[in-house]
Amino acid sequence: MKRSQIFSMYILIVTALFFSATLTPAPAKAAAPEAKIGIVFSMTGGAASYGATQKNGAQLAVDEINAAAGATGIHIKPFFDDDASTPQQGINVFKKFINGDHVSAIIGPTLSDTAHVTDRIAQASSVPVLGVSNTAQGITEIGNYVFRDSLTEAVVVPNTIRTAKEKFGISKVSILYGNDGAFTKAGYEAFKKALLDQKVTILSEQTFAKGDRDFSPQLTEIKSQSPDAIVVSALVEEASGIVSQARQLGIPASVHIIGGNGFNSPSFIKNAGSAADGVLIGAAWSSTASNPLNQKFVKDYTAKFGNPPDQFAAQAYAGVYIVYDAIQKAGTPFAPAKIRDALAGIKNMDSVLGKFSFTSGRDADYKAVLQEVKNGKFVVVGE
Amino acid sequence: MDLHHIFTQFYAVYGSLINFIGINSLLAISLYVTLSAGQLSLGNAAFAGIGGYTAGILTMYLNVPYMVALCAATLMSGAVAVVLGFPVLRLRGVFLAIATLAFGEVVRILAINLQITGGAEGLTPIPNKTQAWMIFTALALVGYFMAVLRRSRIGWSFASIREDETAAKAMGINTTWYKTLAFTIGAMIAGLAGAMSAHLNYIITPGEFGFSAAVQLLIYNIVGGTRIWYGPVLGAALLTALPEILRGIGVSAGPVRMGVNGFILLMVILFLPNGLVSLFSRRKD
Amino acid sequence: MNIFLQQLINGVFIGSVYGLFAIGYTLVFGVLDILNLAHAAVFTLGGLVALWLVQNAALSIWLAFPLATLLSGILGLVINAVAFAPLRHRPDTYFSGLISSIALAIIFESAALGIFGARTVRFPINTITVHIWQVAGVTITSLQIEIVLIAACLMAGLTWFLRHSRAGKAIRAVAENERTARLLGIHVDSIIAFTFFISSALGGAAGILFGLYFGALSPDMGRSIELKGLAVIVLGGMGSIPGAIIGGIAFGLSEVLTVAISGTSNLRDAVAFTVLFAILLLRPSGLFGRKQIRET
Amino acid sequence: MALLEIQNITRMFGGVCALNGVNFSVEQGKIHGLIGPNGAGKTTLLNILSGMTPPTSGNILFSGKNIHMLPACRVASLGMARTFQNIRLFPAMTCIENVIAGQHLIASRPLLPRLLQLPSAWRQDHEYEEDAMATLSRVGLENRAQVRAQSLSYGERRRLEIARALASRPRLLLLDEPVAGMRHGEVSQVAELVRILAGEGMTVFLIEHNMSFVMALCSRITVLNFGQVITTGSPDTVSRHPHVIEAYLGVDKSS
Repeated sequence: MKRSQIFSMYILIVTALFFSATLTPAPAKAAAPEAKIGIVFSMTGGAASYGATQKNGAQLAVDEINAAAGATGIHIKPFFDDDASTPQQGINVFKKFINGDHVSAIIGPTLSDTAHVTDRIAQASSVPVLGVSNTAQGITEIGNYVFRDSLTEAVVVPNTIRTAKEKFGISKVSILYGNDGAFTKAGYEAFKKALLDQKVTILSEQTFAKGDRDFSPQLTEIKSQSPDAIVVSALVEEASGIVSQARQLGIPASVHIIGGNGFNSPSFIKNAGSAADGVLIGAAWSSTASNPLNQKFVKDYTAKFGNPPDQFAAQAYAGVYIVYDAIQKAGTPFAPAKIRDALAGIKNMDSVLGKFSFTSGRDADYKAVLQEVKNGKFVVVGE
Repeated sequence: MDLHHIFTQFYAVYGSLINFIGINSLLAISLYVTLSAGQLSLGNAAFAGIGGYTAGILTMYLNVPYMVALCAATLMSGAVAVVLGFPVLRLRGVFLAIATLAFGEVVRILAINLQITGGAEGLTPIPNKTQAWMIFTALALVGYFMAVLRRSRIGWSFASIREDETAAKAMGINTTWYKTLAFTIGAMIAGLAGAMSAHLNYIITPGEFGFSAAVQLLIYNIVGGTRIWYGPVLGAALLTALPEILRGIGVSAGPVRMGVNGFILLMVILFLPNGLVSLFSRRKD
Repeated sequence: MNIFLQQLINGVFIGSVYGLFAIGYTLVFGVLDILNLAHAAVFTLGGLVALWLVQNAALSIWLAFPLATLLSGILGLVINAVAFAPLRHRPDTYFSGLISSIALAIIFESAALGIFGARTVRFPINTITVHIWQVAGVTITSLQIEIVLIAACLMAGLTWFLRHSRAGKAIRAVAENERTARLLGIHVDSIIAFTFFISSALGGAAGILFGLYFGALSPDMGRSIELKGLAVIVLGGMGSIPGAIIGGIAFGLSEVLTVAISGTSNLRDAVAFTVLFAILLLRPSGLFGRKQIRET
Repeated sequence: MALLEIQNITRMFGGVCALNGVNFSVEQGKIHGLIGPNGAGKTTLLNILSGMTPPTSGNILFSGKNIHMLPACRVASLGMARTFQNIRLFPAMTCIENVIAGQHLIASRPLLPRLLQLPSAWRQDHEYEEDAMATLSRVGLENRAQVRAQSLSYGERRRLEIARALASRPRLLLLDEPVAGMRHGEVSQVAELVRILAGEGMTVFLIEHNMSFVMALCSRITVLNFGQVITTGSPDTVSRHPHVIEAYLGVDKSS
C-alpha cells in the first residue's frame, strides 16, 4: 500500500467520523444542561423504612423540577443508590458517585453513623453533600462542603420543652430513650440539656434497645414515679409501641408524652391508634403546616405514593429543591465548588419546611414546630 | 486513555471496595484457623471489635503510633481469647457456637454502654492511617503463615482434632492446648483486622460486631471452602464485591441483593460442600 | 407492692410468648441435634401472613390465626425439604444444617422485605376488642390473658401430643435414637418432616400473637427474639419441651426484674447473655436437658 | 519384668460396677490377650489403661510410673498407642496423611524453620514421609497411600489404624479387636505383623473374640467376666480352667 493510498484512506475515515458525529440524531438544539446529583438512602438494613420514604420524596422533587425546567432549563440527572444502612457500603456508593459518575452534589445518606464516614470523602473530594436526615453532632463540623437541611434536636427540643412548660405546666418528667442508636441517643442528650436548662426535674432515665417491642417493665417503673410527662426519644416503630403500652398500663392521659423527630410520621398515628391522642411532638416539619408549598407537596405525594408523606420524605423533597436552587444560582451544573458557595449563600428560600436558610455552620435554620396529635391528626400547637 | 489513567480511575471508584475485600479476607482467615481445628466459633467478630476499639482508643486518646496500636490490638484480642478459651473450649459443636455468640453480644452491649468506647455513636474520629498496601501485606503474610502452619506439627494437630478429637487425644495431642491455640491465633488475626478497619473508616460502631457480623464470617468460610486457607479469602472477596457486581448487572438496590446472597449460600452448602475452592483444587474428593 | 405484681404479670406474659417461640426451636434440636436458625424467619412470616389475611382477605383474626399457623407449618415442610433432608447423610450434618438454615433465613427475610415492604405495620385497630381491667392497682388486658391462654393451650397440647399420641411417641423415639427408631419400623423421614411442620406452626403462631399484642410487625422483627429464643432453650435444656416453657417464663421474668431492679434496661440483654454463658459452662444440659452434650 | 501392672482397678458407672478389683500384669516384649464375653468390661479397661476414662479406684504402673490419673495425651506420650473398637480414623485424610498425623509424638516439625524455608525442614519432612510409607508397607497398604481413608475397605481400615498407632513408635501397643470382621487371609497377615513387632521388643496387649487368633498368638491371656478377672495364664492353662469354660459355654446341667 502506497503512502498516498494510506493517507487518502485516513482522510476518508476522519471526514466520515466528523459527519457521523454531527448527524447523530441529536435534538435540534444542544441537549439541555444536566446536573448530575448522587442521591443515596438506606434501602435495606435497619433504616430501610426511612430510606423508602426519603427516596419517594426526592423522586417527586426531581420529576417536578425536570417537568418545570422544560427544554432549556437545567435538568437533574439523579443517581439513586442504597447504602444498606452501613458505613462500609456508604463509602462504596460515595466513591462511585464522585469518581465514577462525577456528580456535582450528593444528597444523603440516611443514618448519622454512615454520614460521619461518607461526608469526609465528599469533603476530601470537594463535592458538596446535603444530609436530609442526619441530626447527630459532629456532621457539619467535618468541613465546609458538608450541609444538612434537617434541624438538629438541639434546635427543635428547647422550643418543644419551652412550649410544653408554658402550655401544660410540666415540672417533673421521666425519660425513656433508645441507647444503642446514634439518632435516639442524640435526641436524648438534647432533651436532657433542654430539661436541665429550663429547671425541669428528671425523675428517672429508662433505656431500651433498637428492635425492642416490650416496654412494659420500663413503663411500669415510670408509672410508679407519676411524672407530669414522659419524654421519649425513639424511632417510629418503638414510639407507637411505647405510647400504646403506656396507655394500656393505665398511665392516665393527664401524663403527657413528649416525642422527638422519630414520632413525626403518619405511621406513628396509624400504629398507635387512639393512644396517640395528646402526644406532643417537637419536629422539624408538620404535614398540616399551612404554607401553600407544603399543602401542594402533601397532596401530590399522597396522590403519587398512596400514603401521606412523613418528615423524612419532606426533608428529602426540600433537599432536592435546595440543591437545585444552588445550581441555578451557580449558573452551571458542573462546578461543585460554585454550587457549594451558592448553597452557603441560601437565605430565606421558600420551601415545604418554611423559610429556609443555612447557618454559618451550614446547619439548617428555620422555625421548628410543636405538634399535638388530636383525634388522629397532627395539629400545630404554637409557631 | 493511557493505562495509568484507567488504573487510577478504577482505583478511585473501587479503592475502598478493594480495601474492604482485604479486611474481610483477613477476618475470614481468622475464623478459618479456628475452624481448621474443628472449633465452630461465632466470636471472631467480637475479637475484631476488641482489636478495633483497643487500637482506636490508643491512637485517639493517647496518640500512640499506628504500628504500636496494631500490635497492642492483636495482643489484646489474643489475651482475651486465652482467658475466654479455657472455659469455652470444653464445649462441643453448636454449644461452643452459642457460647461464643453470647460472648459477642456481651461485648457489643458493653461497647454501647461504656463511655470510653464512645457509646452508641461509636468511637470517632479515628485517624485514617490504614493504607491498601498495609492490608494486603498483612493478608499475604497471614496467608503464607497459614500455608506453612498446615505442614507443621501444629497444623497436623489442628487437622487431627478437626477429624476426630478422641483419636487425636489417644495419639498424644494435648487437644485443650491446641484448641486454645487455634482459638487465640484466630482472635489475634481478627483483632489485627479490626484495628486496621477502624483506622480505615474513621469510626468503629458497636453494631459491626454483633450476631450478623459473626455469621457473615462463617458464610465467607463456607462459600469459599475451609479445606485450604485461600478458600475463605475467595469467599470473602466474592461476597464483599457482590453488591457492586449486582449493581453492575443492574440489579436494583434493595431486598433482591439480600435474597441473592442467601441463595448463593444455599446453593454452595447443598451442591458444593467443600466450597468454591473445591471446584478447581486438584485434590480428588 | 402492686408494682412488683405488675412486673410479675409483665414477665409472665412476655415469658409465655418466648416459651411458645422456644418450644418449636427446641423440638427440632431435640430430634435432629441441629439448630434451625430459619425458625425466627418463620416467626416473622407467620405474623405478616396473618396480617395480610386480616387486611387483604378481610378474614376475622379467629380464622386468620389458625390459617396462618397452618401456612407456617407448611413453610416448615419446605425448610425441611430444601435445607435439612438433603444434608442428613453428610458426615458434618449438624454444621451444614446450621448453615443451610441461615441461608433460608436470609432468603425468607428478603422475601418478607420485598413482599410486605420495610415499614412497620400493625393489625387494624378493630382486629380484636381489648378490655383493660384494673385489679388491685394492677392493669391486665383481655388480649394479654387470651394470648397467655392460647400459648398455654399450645404448649400443653404439644406436651400431651408428644407423650400420648402415636406420632408423638414416634418423634420422641427418633429423638432418642434414629437408627433404633428406623429398626422399629418408624418412617423416620416423614416423622422428621412432621416435626418441622409442628415446630414451624408453633413458631408462626408465636409470631402472630407477638405482632397482635405489640402492634408492630416488620421483616426484621425475628432478629431480636432469635437470640433470646436461643438463651431460653439453653436455659431450659436443649431438646426439652417443659424446659423451653419454664425457661421462657424464667427468661421473661429475669428480663423484667433486671429492669425493675436496675432501673434501666441497658443491662437487660447483657444479663440475659451472661446467664446464658454461665449455664453453658456450668450446666450445659440446662434445667431439664438430658443429652450428653459436653465431653465426647 | 512387668511393663504394665494393673493393681485392683475398679470402675463404677452410677450404680453399675463395670470393673471390680482387676489385677494382672503385662510382661515386657510379650503379646498379652484379654478375652471375655460381651459386656465383661474389656473396652472399659482399655479406656482406663489409655487414660480415656479415669478409674474409680486402683493404680496402673507403666514401667513403674503411676499413670492412673494422667490424661490420655500424657499417657500416650509415655509410649503407649492404641486402636479403637469402632475404628476412629481421619476420614477426609489419605492413608499416608493418617500415618503422618500419627507421628505427632516423634515428629517435631517445628514451625520456625519451615517459615524460613530452611532446607533442613524439608529434608526432615521427606524423612518423616518415608518413615510413614515404611509403616504403611508393614501393614500392606503402601499402594493405597493417596486414597482417602473413608473409601478403604473394612479390613484395610483396621490395618491403617494399626499403622497410625505404630507411627509414634510406642513401647506398648493396645489393640481393641484388631481382626474383628476380617477375612481369614487378613487375620493371618495381622497375626504375622504382631509376631514381628513382638520380636522387635514391642509389648502388645490385645482384646479379641477370634479364639484361634488369640490362642495362637498370645503368650499370656487374662479372662475377664462381669468386670472380674477369672484367671491369667498361658493359653493351655486358661483354656482348661473350669470357670472359663463355664463363662463361655455355660454350666453342664447334666453333670
